[in-house]
Amino acid sequence: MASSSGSDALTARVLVDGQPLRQLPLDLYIPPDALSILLERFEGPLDLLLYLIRKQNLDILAIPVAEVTRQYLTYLALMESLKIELAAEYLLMAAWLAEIKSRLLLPMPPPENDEEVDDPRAALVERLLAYERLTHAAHWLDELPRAGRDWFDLSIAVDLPRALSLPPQIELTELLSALRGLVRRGELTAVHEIRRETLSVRARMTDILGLLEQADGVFLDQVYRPQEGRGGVAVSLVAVLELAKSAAIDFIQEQPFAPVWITGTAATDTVFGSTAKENSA
Amino acid sequence: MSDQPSFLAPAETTDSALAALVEALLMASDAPLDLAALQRMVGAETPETALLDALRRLQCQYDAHPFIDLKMTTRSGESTWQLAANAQLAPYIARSEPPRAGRYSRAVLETLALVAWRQPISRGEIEAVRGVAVNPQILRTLTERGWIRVVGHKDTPGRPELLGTTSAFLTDFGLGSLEQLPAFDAFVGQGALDV
Amino acid sequence: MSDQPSFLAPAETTDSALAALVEALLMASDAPLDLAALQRMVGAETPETALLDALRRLQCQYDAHPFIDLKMTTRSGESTWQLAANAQLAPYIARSEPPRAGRYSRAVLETLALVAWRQPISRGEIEAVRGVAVNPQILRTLTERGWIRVVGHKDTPGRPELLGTTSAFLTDFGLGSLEQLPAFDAFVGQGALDV
Repeated sequence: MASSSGSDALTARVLVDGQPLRQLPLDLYIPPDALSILLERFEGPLDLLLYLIRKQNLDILAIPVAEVTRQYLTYLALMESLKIELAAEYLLMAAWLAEIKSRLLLPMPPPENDEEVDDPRAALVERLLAYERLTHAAHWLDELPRAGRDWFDLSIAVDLPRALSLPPQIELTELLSALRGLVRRGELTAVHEIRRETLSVRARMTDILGLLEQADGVFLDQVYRPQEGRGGVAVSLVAVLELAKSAAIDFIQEQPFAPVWITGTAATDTVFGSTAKENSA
Repeated sequence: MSDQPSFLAPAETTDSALAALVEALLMASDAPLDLAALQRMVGAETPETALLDALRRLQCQYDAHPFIDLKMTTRSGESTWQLAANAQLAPYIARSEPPRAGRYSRAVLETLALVAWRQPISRGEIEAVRGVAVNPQILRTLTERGWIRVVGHKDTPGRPELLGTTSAFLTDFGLGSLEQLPAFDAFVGQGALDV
Repeated sequence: MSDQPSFLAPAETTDSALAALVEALLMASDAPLDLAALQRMVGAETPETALLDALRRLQCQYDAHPFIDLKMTTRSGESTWQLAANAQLAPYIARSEPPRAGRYSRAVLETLALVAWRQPISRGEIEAVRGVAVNPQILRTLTERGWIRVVGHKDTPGRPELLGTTSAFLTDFGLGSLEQLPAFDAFVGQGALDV
């Protein structure tokens, strides 16, 4: 594992109020040269904790929580004395360590039945191991020969007619985000009536208009799909009423109780005209 | 000649290595390079004359290449060099897999989303929700893409067109039917939009 | 030999012309090409064996080039070819203007690794493993580099974005597919921890 962190070139160069810090706390278990790593390199509390454990060759699976907690708090105190703004994550970790430590100090209740006694350190170990795997994975990735660092894309200028470019592709999720954006802006301007409809009514409205596109008109009962049962009939009926309300269809009934004939309100040739145009495009 | 190989060979090697370096740099660069840029990369100890020799060498090499030219462009007294495909390559390039054009604008995405979830919808209704006029180009784009179509007309003044999605829309988005569009529940309660 | 020049010469010419054509197509293309793509451009009448011969010819030619390699990568069982400058060019490229990004911070690499191994992954999940908030700049860097992208949304409140890697990620790291990444769990115990 070649080091990318350059730990060989560590020199503690820490300034406090513009003055080099010469006197480090004497009881600090951590070598002072680690201080500069601390300041620049740690990626967060897990990283720091892992460092503390690895520095002492401690078995991560059997963390001596009391010792680690002590060192961790020392580090935090040092960071504080150096006026480094402590991120909430570090304090959270300190609290967690303290909690584990206190739970370990409490007498264990005798295990009931054959229940496994759950070690308060288990969750911490799990997170530390997951993070350690990640550091290895990241390192492995960084060692791969990479475009732009270890090899370079070559190209020649191509100022020639290529095949016509294909239109962009969209994912459904992009459409959803677009709707979300609309909603967000809608909240700001909030001028629209709020109303929610099930999509199936909307889908059915389009289906019905599609039927009318293929014929001059259809009988109302052709719109229903018996296999959909009562719910389907209701959806179709609501769709028909919605279309009528928005003046997109007309009803014709020759005489009372005769079948109801539905027609599109647009001259059919207009509709077909636009369809033909669409197809030729 | 046999008594001079040690003089000729290294010079030969160096020259061709420099030409190879210049070649690789030209190809690795996205834009044409001028002498100053080449010199910065190759190293200041390499004189411009050596670079010009290398370029001349490459010139000869690519003169013999049926599809790639070394192009020199002089702009306001400054020459730049670039390796470029020539017209002989055009018929082959034309058969390449067509590249995808960039992305659709937010306006296009929003319009398509409204047509999909709120169909049949008129242009006026789209404008009411989006708060801006619908650019006819947007509808043309979506129609030409085969995703939306006129499904009817409203019987109100102007007989506005009602827009809906096509079966190609369903196919392209991997949907079996319109009912498979994801539910919109996430937006209920946030209200303010009729979707 | 002198009675056969008309047979030898054209064959020779055709072979080297085909190699030059393949060379130009590889250079003109933005991405590695497989045999099918080459054949589509060169023409179906050219058998795959001839293309493979041409590639072998190019291989020899570029084996002698100090800065450029013909790289073959196997992608989901399919071989792809690409002309690329090798690490010998790196010190020269490093002096180019504007400088190219070569190194990335541990934060960037760890985030990329999580997206690569654990995709689709949300920002919250990245933060949970790394133990720190994700700096938006990191995601921007990786997105602009073309290595990660939003692949969907999680169906939880706020509909957080789910991130995944792109095909450019595979190409740039010389991976044929995501399956070539070692198992994530295999990483424990690989040498001392490097901090």
